Amino acid sequence: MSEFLKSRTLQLIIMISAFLIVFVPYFTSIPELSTFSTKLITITAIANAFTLVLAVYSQFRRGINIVQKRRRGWYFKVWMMLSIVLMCIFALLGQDTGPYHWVMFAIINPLSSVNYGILAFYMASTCARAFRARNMKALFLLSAGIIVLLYQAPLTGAFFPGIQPIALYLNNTFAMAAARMFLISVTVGGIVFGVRVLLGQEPSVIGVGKEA
Amino acid sequence: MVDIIEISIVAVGTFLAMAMFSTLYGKSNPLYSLAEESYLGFGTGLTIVINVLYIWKTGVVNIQAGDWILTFGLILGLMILLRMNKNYNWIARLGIAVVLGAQFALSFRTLIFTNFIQQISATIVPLFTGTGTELLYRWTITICVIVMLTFFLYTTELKGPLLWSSKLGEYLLYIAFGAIFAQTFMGRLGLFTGFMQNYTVPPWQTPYLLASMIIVLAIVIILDRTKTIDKWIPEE
Amino acid sequence: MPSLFTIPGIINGRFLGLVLDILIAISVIYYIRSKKQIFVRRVPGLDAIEEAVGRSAEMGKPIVCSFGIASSGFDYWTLAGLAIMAHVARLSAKMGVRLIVPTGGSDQSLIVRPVAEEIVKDAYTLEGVGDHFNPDDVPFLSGQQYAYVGGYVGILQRLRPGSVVMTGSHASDAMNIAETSNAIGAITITSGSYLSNTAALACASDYILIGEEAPAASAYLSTDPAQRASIRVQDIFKWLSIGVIILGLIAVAMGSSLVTNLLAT
Amino acid sequence: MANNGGILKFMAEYDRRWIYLLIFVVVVAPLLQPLGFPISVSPDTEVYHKILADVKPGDKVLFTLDTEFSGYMEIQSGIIASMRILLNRGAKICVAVGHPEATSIPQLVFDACSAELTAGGYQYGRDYVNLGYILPNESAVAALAEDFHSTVRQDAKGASIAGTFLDDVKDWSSWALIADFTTGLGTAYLRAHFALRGTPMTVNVIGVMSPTERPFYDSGIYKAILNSMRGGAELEYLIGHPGPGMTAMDAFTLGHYLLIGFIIIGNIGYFGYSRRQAKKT
Repeated sequence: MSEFLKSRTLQLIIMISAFLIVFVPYFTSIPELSTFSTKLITITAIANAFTLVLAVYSQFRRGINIVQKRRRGWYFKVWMMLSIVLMCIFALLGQDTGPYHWVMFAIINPLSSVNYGILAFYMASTCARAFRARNMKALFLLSAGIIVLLYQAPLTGAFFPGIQPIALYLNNTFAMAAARMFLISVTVGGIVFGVRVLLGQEPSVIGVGKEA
Repeated sequence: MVDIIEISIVAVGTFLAMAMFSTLYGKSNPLYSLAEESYLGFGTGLTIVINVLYIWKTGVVNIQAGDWILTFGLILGLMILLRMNKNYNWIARLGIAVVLGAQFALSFRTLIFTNFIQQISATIVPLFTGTGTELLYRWTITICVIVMLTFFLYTTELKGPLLWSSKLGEYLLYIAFGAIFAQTFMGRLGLFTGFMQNYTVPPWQTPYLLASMIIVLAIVIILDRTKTIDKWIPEE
Repeated sequence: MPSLFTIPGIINGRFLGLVLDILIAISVIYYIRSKKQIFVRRVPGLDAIEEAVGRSAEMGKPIVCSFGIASSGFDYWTLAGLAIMAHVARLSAKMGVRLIVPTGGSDQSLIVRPVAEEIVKDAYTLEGVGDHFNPDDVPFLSGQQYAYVGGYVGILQRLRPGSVVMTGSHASDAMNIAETSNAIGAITITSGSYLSNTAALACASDYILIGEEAPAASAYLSTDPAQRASIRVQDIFKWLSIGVIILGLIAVAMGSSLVTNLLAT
Repeated sequence: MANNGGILKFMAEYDRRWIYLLIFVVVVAPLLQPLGFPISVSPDTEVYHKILADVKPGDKVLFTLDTEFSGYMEIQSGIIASMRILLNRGAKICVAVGHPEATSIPQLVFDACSAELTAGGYQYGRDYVNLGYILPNESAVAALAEDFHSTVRQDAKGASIAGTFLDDVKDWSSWALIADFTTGLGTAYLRAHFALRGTPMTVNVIGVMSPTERPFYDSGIYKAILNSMRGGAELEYLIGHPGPGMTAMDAFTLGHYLLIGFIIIGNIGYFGYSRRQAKKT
């Protein structure tokens, strides 16, 4: 019995049943089926929220590991773990004012913004150092890029309205077509990959691989 | 009048933000580690808080209101947590199987419409009636989509017209990449500009911003010159 | 929209999507089952990779190859990245080039990492140089994306590899790595997993595997019938889209909206 | 110059920290001392403005913030201007959030629009509600689209939503509009489970997403698309209420010109120096 419970067959049966319960009612209009499927969807939404515990657990495990071995900079890890706990305590004290609100606006919000804002620098430096018209293709890329960049600077359009139609043409035809083509091909790829998982061809996805 | 709490928010916020920017100096330094670990810690804390609230509001509150079937959501969630335990790993896999199955169903039943059928359908437009601009747009899109698709065929030998078409497709793709790259840069620049604006409007915050910039830069340069810059940073 | 395939109370007319989904599933099963070896074209990127490994061997420099940050574990792009990495590992084992595989970048990457290490080890063993494998050459840099980038860039600057092959599920971190790789004069071969990334990488790399070229390369290298079957099915659906578009255009030009109506069912 | 190449060599190989410094200067300077460059309005923004301005009084609008806080920095102009338009139209607004960091945003938006809230006589509960974090994953969004009230019973602060205007919301069909503001978190789910079924939907995307979302606008799934901070500024211009977007446009312009400058300098350096060096060896 326990062998069966641990077997891949059971996992696949469960996965395919869940799949069918959610998939089939969408194409039918039988209210009982839809209600059942909506319930399962809500159930998985709740279950999904639990997965964050796994991420927190792995963060704590690595942090504690570094602290125990007194590796260089271990006190930063102590601070990191302490701040996780602090944030949870602050939340209990109230969320509109007080320390929770303070942490939100003094730490989380600015650092979140920097985390992505910094990409502007990396991108600019890549452009400056790596964007060379090495060959014909690169020349095409650069020319189109410069036209759209010029258009995106709001001032250009005000003084030189002729840039707008050209840039919009590039954006709404070439770029849009490429995006559409990517969508078509990647979507089929994604569904095919899903079918492979449902067929049990990609065991590593559910976690049957060599992981601990 | 600006109160002390608001000032502390701006002062600490700008300092930590600049500490994070200090990675641009090209070397890891303790200030960056401080900012990074703080974001990691408090950010994770926030995620925990908000997700617990979500589980509470969607799970527990609904169960109390009589929707007992949602208890399975909590059970399933707890099952997934057993992934951390080597002996009971298999229970977690059953939970993950349910979640994955439902997820695939949700995406299969909709993606095929939004990303496939409707995209094809939107490409089918009259190519011979319309204004000059309309026709230019339509012809370009149609040719681009078809020709670019041939560039992505892998189980057919490329020869004859197919080879030409795929070559042309590659060049057209590069034009598209130029435009797409420019839009991507617009996004990144917008993120940074928005961030800076947050600390320059209203203007009373600007001195704190500039002071933080100078202090952080000074500390980093001093650490670099005294060769102590990597003394305290955590090793992974 | 009124549909041809509606049975009130039972079937609600989202017919075409259902048919296509089922069609995809059936053809995947068919091609996996069929014993015939499916032809997959060799993408030019593989030649570029082989040349890059060869050049590194000539210069006596190491090669750096990564499979992405795997932020959603074993997904489509990561699996493709791993297959290409396996290829690079075998080539470098054969030519005696030191291979470095930086791992990490997300919490999920912890699950992928041991598999990657195993792949590299296997590649060395298969080429008969199993004792050359050094676990320190598959370093774990960090679970955080940008700390990972920092470590990656550090490796590039210290070791000055002859070439960098960066495939799989890299995200915004890819730009940084490509730039550094370019700056140190390494041959840079990349693949982008999403559009805006690919666009930016296209100019920053010496060679780029665009979009699905990476999974196609992986299928070409693999003997796994499931991978080849996937590529085949994807191709069939690409042909199908081209066909339907052309048919639809002709129909519209002739004043008939038959194809458009069919697509709306 | 001892090393041959001089200025060309510098152009090809200068330290990247110069680039970083220049970006800082070019972005911060015009924010401190606005130059007031004129701007032009793109057709996308005009369509977006029209769709929002066509909302009827009493229409229920689902206002979703699928963004980390960093994304809010980029599209706050669009968020606030859209909220202004909707409030002026007398729409009933339900705010929902798709990322933990975004939970602090609704209050900022309502604060920024306090004048419109008072002018319209808006009352919390009767006319607008903040549901908080209810869009964590695809399943959650799908459940909301299929059966609203069995998923949500409380607002962001834990108060019951019974008795609010949400009482007669049943499923996807109850919404007159979904105004989504996104860095790409839940937009695909809203699109698949609401817009595909027929709920009108507009998006305000960060620039990175702009190319990838355009096919959905072109194929009619989105009614309108607003691009990045630039679109937000244009929207502010159209409603005649300058805000964060328009003040940032000078920096935006200069940032773009700077990048073009970098590319040109880099290429001069490449052809004038690097390529010749490479040919010599």
